[in-house]
Amino acid sequence: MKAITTSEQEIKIPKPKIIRIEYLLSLLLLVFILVLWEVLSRFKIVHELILPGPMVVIGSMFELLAAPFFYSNLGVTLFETLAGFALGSIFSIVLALIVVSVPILYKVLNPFIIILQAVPKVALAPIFVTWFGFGLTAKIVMAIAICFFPTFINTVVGLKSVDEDSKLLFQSMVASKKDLFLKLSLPTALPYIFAGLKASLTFALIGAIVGEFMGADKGIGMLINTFNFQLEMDKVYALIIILSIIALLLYLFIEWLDKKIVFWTDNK
Amino acid sequence: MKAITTSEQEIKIPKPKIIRIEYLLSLLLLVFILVLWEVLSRFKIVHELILPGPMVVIGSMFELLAAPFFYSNLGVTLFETLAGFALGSIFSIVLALIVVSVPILYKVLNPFIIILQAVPKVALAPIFVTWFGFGLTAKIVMAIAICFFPTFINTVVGLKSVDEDSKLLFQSMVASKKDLFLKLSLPTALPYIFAGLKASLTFALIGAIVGEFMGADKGIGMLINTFNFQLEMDKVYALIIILSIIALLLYLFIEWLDKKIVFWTDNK
Amino acid sequence: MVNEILKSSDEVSTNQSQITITNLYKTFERDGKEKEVLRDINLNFKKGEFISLLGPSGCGKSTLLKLIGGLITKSTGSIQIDSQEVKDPISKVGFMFQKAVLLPWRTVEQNLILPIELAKGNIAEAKLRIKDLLSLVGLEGYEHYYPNELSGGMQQRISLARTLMTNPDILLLDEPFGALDEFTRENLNFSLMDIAEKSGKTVVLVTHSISEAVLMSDRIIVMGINPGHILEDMKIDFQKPRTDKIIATEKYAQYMLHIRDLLGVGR
Amino acid sequence: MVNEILKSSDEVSTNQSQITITNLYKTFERDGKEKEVLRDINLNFKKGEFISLLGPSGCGKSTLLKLIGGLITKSTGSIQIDSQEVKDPISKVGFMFQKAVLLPWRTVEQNLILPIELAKGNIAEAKLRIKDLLSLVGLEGYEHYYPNELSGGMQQRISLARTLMTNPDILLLDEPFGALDEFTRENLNFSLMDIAEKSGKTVVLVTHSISEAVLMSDRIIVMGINPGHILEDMKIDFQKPRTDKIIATEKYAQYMLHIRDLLGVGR
Amino acid sequence: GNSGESTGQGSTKSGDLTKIQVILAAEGTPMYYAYVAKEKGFFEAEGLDVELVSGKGGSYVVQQVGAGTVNIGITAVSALVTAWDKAIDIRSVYQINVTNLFDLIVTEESGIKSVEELKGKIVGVTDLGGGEVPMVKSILAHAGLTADTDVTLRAIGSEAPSILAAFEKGTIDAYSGGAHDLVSLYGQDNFKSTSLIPEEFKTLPSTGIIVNGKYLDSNPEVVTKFARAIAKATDFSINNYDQTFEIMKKVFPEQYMDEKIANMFLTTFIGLSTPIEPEKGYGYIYEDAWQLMVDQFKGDVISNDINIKDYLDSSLLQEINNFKN
Ligand SMILES: Nc1ncnc2c1ncn2[C@@H]1O[C@H](COP(=O)(O)OP(=O)(O)OP(=O)(O)O)[C@@H](O)[C@H]1O
Ligand SMILES: Nc1ncnc2c1ncn2[C@@H]1O[C@H](COP(=O)(O)OP(=O)(O)OP(=O)(O)O)[C@@H](O)[C@H]1O
Ligand SMILES: [Mg+2]
Ligand SMILES: [Mg+2]
Repeated sequence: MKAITTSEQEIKIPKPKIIRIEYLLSLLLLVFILVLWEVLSRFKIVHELILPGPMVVIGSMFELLAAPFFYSNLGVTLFETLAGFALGSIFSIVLALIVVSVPILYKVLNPFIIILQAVPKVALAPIFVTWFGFGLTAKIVMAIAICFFPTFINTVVGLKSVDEDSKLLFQSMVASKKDLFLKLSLPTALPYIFAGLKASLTFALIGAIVGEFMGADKGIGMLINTFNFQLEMDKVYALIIILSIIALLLYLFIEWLDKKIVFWTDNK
Repeated sequence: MKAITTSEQEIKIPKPKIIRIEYLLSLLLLVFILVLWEVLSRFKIVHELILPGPMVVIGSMFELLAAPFFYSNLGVTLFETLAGFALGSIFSIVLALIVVSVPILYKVLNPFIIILQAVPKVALAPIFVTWFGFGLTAKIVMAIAICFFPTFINTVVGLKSVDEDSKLLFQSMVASKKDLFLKLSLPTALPYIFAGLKASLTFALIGAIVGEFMGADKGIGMLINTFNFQLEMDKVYALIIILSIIALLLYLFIEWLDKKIVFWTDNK
Repeated sequence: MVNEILKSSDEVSTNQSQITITNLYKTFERDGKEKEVLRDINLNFKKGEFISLLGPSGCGKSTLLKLIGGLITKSTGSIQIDSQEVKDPISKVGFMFQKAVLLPWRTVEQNLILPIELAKGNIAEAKLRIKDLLSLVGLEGYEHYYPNELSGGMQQRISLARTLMTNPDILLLDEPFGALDEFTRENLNFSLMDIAEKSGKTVVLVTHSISEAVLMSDRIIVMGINPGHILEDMKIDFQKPRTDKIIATEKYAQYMLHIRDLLGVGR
Repeated sequence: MVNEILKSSDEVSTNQSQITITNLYKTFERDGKEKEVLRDINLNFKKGEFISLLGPSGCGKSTLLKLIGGLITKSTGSIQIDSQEVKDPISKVGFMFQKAVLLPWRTVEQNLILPIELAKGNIAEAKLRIKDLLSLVGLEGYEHYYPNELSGGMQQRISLARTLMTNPDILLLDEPFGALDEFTRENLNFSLMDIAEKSGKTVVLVTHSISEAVLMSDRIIVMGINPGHILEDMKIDFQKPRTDKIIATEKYAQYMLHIRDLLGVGR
Repeated sequence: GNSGESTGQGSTKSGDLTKIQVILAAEGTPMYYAYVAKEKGFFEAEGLDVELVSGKGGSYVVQQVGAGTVNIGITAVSALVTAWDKAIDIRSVYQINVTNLFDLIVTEESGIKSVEELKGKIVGVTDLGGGEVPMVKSILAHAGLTADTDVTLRAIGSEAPSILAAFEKGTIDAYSGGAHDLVSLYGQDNFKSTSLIPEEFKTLPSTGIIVNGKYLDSNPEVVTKFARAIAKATDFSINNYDQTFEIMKKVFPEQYMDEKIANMFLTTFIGLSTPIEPEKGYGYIYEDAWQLMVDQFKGDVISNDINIKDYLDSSLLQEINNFKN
C-alpha cells in the first residue's frame, strides 16, 4: 500500500500558484468558441438545422437529462457496452491464456488472428443484425467483436514479455508451472492487459453505437437516429455531447482502476 | 543501408524444415471451417438469406472482381480512405509539431484534446453528412476525424521522448534549435509517428465505410448496403471479405514502409 | 548472529569435494549451427570454499554457473553436487543474478517469502526469520516497502536476502553486484564475505573485477574464450577474515599482475 | 599519428591554469525546496593535466562537469576557461557521457560528422579525418556500420572519436566507460591516456573506480557528499607513460588505501 | 421506444397466450397501429402475446421473414419484390397503406409543376440501390424521360437535414423518397413543396403484413388473429386520435418530446393508413397495383417472371375484418 500513498501524495501537491494561467486560458478559449458558435447560429450564418446554437443545445441537454426515457435508453447503451466489454475481455483474456500456454495452438491460429484483426468490424454490423436480430444481442456481439482484439493481442504480448531473468529465478527456486503462471506471468501481463482494456472500453461503446445505428429499439444511438429523423438537431448535438462525456467517464474510470490495480507501474 | 540488408538476410533464412507443420495445421483448420460452413448451408441448417455457402460467396467474389462497377466503387472508398488518412496525418503531425514547440499552447489545448479524443467519432457520422453532404467530403472528413488522434498523440509523445542525454549532447555540441529539431527530435519521434500512422490507416478505412453506411452514391460501403437491400447476401459477404483483404494489404504496406523508413528499430 | 539464522548443515566444514565437475562440454545450437561454449571443464569445489570465476565476456561463466545450478543441461561430462548428478535445480543451491529481479507488485517481505511459497514451505515460520535476514543485509524496517521505493543497491541486498531465505548450502552468484557503482559494490562484497565465512557456505561467484576476485576468494578460476576453457586454477592465500589491508601486500600485487597478464589486460 | 590528427593548439603545454573555479556554489530547486549540491568549490586545472573526479553517487560530480562545460548555470562563484567566464557551451570543450548516445539512424561516419554539421564546419575536410580517427580508436573500416551493429565497447569508442572530431582542447568525460565491463574499460582507458598524453589535451574524468583514477590521473579530486565539497586534491606522482606495473609499487598501494580511507570504503 | 415490456398485464396469463414475434421495418409513429394494438390489449384479446421488434429498413424484415427466423413482419413491400425474384416464399396477406408511401417533390418556389419539366434536372434519392429508384425511373419513363440521360439521379440519403441542405445548396432540384422521410420536411415552416406524383402511381402498394409461406400454411389462424388486431387498432386510431396520441406518447416519449412535430407525424401516418375505399375493409389487396409495381421493377431489379398470385393471399381478409360486431 505504501507505493500508492506515496504517489497519491505526490499528486496532491500541485504547484501552489493559486490558479494556473493555462487553465484560465483554456477556459477563455472555451468561452470564445461558445460565443462564436452562438453568434454563427444567432445571426443565421449557419442554418439551425446544420448547427443549432450552444444555448439551444445546452437547453436540450437538460431537457433530455430531465426525461425518464433518456435514462432507460442510456441504461440500454451502457448495458450493451459493458456487457460487450465484459464478455469480450473475458473471452480475449481466456483465449490468450490458452493460446500462450499451448504454443502449437498459437502458431496454428496466428494466421487467422492476423486476418480477423484486419477485418473492419463495423462492416460486420449489417451481418450481426442479420444473425442476431435487432435486440440487444447484435449490439453486444458487435461490442465484443470490436473490443476483442486489443485485449487479446495485449494479453498475448504481456504473457510473452516475462523476462528471461525472472523465469530463470523462478526455475532456480524450483517453481511449479502453476506458480510460474500465477505468481510471475499473470502479474507481469497485467499492465499490458489493462492497456488493452483501456482501448477496448471506448471501442465497446463505439460498437454498441454503430450497432444501434443499424437499427434498434432502444439506446442512445437509436435516439440520435430518431432525433435526426425528426430534424431535432439540437437534441442530436446534445446527445453526442452526453455520449462524449460518458466515453470520457468510462475512460477515466478504467484509468483509475488501472492505477489502483497495477499500482507498481506508477512511478515509471 | 547495411542494417537493412543484414536483417533482410536474416529473414530470408527460415528453418529449412521443408513445410512447417503449423502451416499445414492452419490450412487444415481453414479447410475444416470451409467444409463445415458449406455443409451448414448445403443442408439448409442455416438459411441462405442469413449465411450463404462459401462456394457461392467465392463465386460472387470473382463475379464482383470481374465487374467494372466494382473497381469504380473500390476506387472511391480507397480514395476516401487515403485522402482522409493523408490529410488527417498531415494535420495531426503539423499540429503536434506546433503544439510541442509552443509549450503554453500545449497546456491550453490539452483539456480540449482529452475531451475531443473521447468523442466516439462514429457518432459524428450523421452530423458530418449534414454538414458536408452526401459526396466524398463527408467520408473524407469522417476518416480525418477518426484517424487524427492516434497520430497526433503519438507524435506528441514521440517528440517529447527525446532522452535527456541526447539533448545534452546536442547542447554541448552548440546545436541550433533548428538542428536540434531536425536532427534529433524528429528522427526520434519517427518510430512513434509510424506506430500512430499504422493504427490510423485502418481507422481511416473504418471512417470511410461508416460514412458510406450513412448514405453514399458510391463506395464499397454503399455496395454492401445495396446488396444487402437486394438480399444478395453472397455479395455482401464477398464484399466484406474483399474489404478485409484490402485492410490487411493496407496494413502490410504501411508496416513495410515503417520497416524501410524507421529501419534502425528493426533489431529491437 | 549470522550463525543463528544460517546454520551450517554439517558442524565442521569438511575437506571433501562438494561440487565435482568432470570432462564437461557444452554446445549451443543457433541457426542450425553448433557453437562450442565450454570445453573440457574439470573442477572440484570443496565445502565452504569461496570461488571466483573470472574471464572475458562470452567465455561461458554464466553458462557454467547455470549448468551447476541445473538451470540448463550439459552436452557431455558430469556435474555432481554431494555425489548426486545434477539434473534439475535443487533446493540446497541458491542462485543470484546480476539484476535483482524482485517482483515489483510484492513488498520486500512478500518477495522474501516467495522462495518458501514456491517450495510449499512453512510460511509462518519463514516470516519469523525475515527480520533477522533484513538486519543481516542492513535493511531492518524495510519489510513493507515496494522494490521501486528502494535504490539499486538496496534491491540487490534484498535479492541476496531472498537467496538466503531457504538457507542453501551452496550460493551461485552471477555478477550479483555488477550493476552497482564501485563503492556500493565493495560494501556489499564485504557483507557477502562475512555471511559466507560465518555460515560455512560454498560460494561460486562470477565477476569481471580482478581486484574484487583477489580480495574475496579462496580460489580463482581464470577462464579463456573461444571456446570457454580453464586458463588457471589459482589458490589465493590470505588469512581470514580478510580486510582491504592486503592491498598493500607484495602478494596481492603479484596476484593482480599475474591475472592481468593471463587475461591480457593493460600493458 | 595521434599528433597529426589532434594537434595541440599551443606547441608546448604551458604551466598556466586553463580552468579556474572560484567559490563555486550550485543549488537546485525541486518541489519548491532549495537543495545545495555543490558548496564552495575552488580548483585550478592546468593545461595538459589529467584530472579525475572521484566521489560517492550524488556528490555532484556530473553537476560540476556540466557547470564547467556550460551546460547548466551556476548559482554563485566563477568558472573561467582560458580567462573567459563560462556562460554557454564552447567549441574548445568536448563532452562525453556515460552512454554513447549515437544516433541510431546515422552510420558511424554520419555520427562522426554530426558535431561538424552542427557547428556549420567544413564537412568535406572533416570527412578526411574520419579514417585516421577510427584507426586511433581501433575501429578502422567501420565507417558504414550502424550503431546497433556495434557492441557497447565499440559504440563508446565511436563516441570518443566523435568527441575528438572537433579537436577540442579540453575533454570533459562523465564516466565514459562506466557501462562497460572491466576488461573493455581498462583497454579503453589506456587508449584514452595515450590520446590525452600525446595531444596535450586537458582531461577531466568523472569516475567511480579508485584504481582507475590512480592508474590514469595526474591529479585526483576526492569529493564528499551533502552538500558536494572537495575532500582532498591529490597529486598522483607516477612517471609517464604509465603502465600497470605501478600496481606493484608501494606508492600505488598507499594512494589506494588513503583514498579508500577518505571515502570510507572497505574495512 | 418501449416495444417489448410496456404491457405488464399480459404477463400473468401468458400461459394460455400464443407467443409470437413480429418484426417491424420502422419504429414508432410510422407503425403506430402495432403499438396501439399492443397497448389496447387487442393482441391479448385474440389470445396472442406479441413481441414487437423493430429495425431499420425493409430488407432486414424480408430477410428475417424469408429465412424464417421471424415469421411475421410489417414492411414496405418494395423490398419484397427482390425476394420474390429469388423465389423466396413470403406472402402478403394484408395491405396496410393504400396510398403510395413514396413521393416525388420539388420546392414550391422552383415553379416546377410536372414531371416533364424535370428534364436536365437532378433528382435526389435516398440511395441508388434503394427501393424508390425503380419507382422514380418508372415515373420518369411515364413522362417520356430517361433516367441518367435526361435526368440525373443522385443519392443524398434519407435524413431530413441532408435533404433540406441539398435543396438549399442546389445540389438537387427534386427529391424522391418515402413519405416517412418527407414528413419532417413538410413540418418545416420555411419549406413548401409540390408533389409531382401522377395519379396512377398513387395506389401502388407500400406497406403490408408479410408472412413466411410455410408458417402461413400451417398457422393461418394465428396470422388472422394478428392481422385482425392490427385492423382493429387502425380503426380505433382513425376514430380516437387523442387517445392514440396519448398511447404513442407513453410508448415513445422521445418521439413525442416536441408535440407539434409529433402531431404532424401521427396525423400523416394515420392518414396514410386510412382506406381509400372503406367499403372494401381493412387490408384490401389491390392486385392490379401490385402487378404495376412488379412491372416497374422488371429489368432493373428483377430478372425472373413473377406470378404475383403465388404471393398475394386475400383469403384471410374476410375473417380479419370480422371484428366490428
Ligand atoms: N541460450 C543460448 N543459445 C545460444 N548461445 C548462447 C546461449 N547462452 C549463451 N550463449 C553463448 O555462449 C557464450 C557464453 O555465454 P555466457 O553468457 O556464458 O558468457 P559469460 O562469460 O557469462 O559472458 P558475460 O561476462 O558477458 O556475462 C556466448 O558466446 C553466448 O553467445
Ligand atoms: N536537474 C536537477 N534538478 C534537481 N536536482 C538535481 C538535478 N540534477 C542533479 N540533481 C541533484 O544533485 C545531486 C548531485 O547530482 P549529480 O548527478 O551531479 O551527482 P553525481 O556525483 O554525478 O552522481 P552519480 O555518481 O550517481 O552520477 C543529486 O542529489 C541530484 O539529485
Ligand atoms: Mg554472464
Ligand atoms: Mg553522475
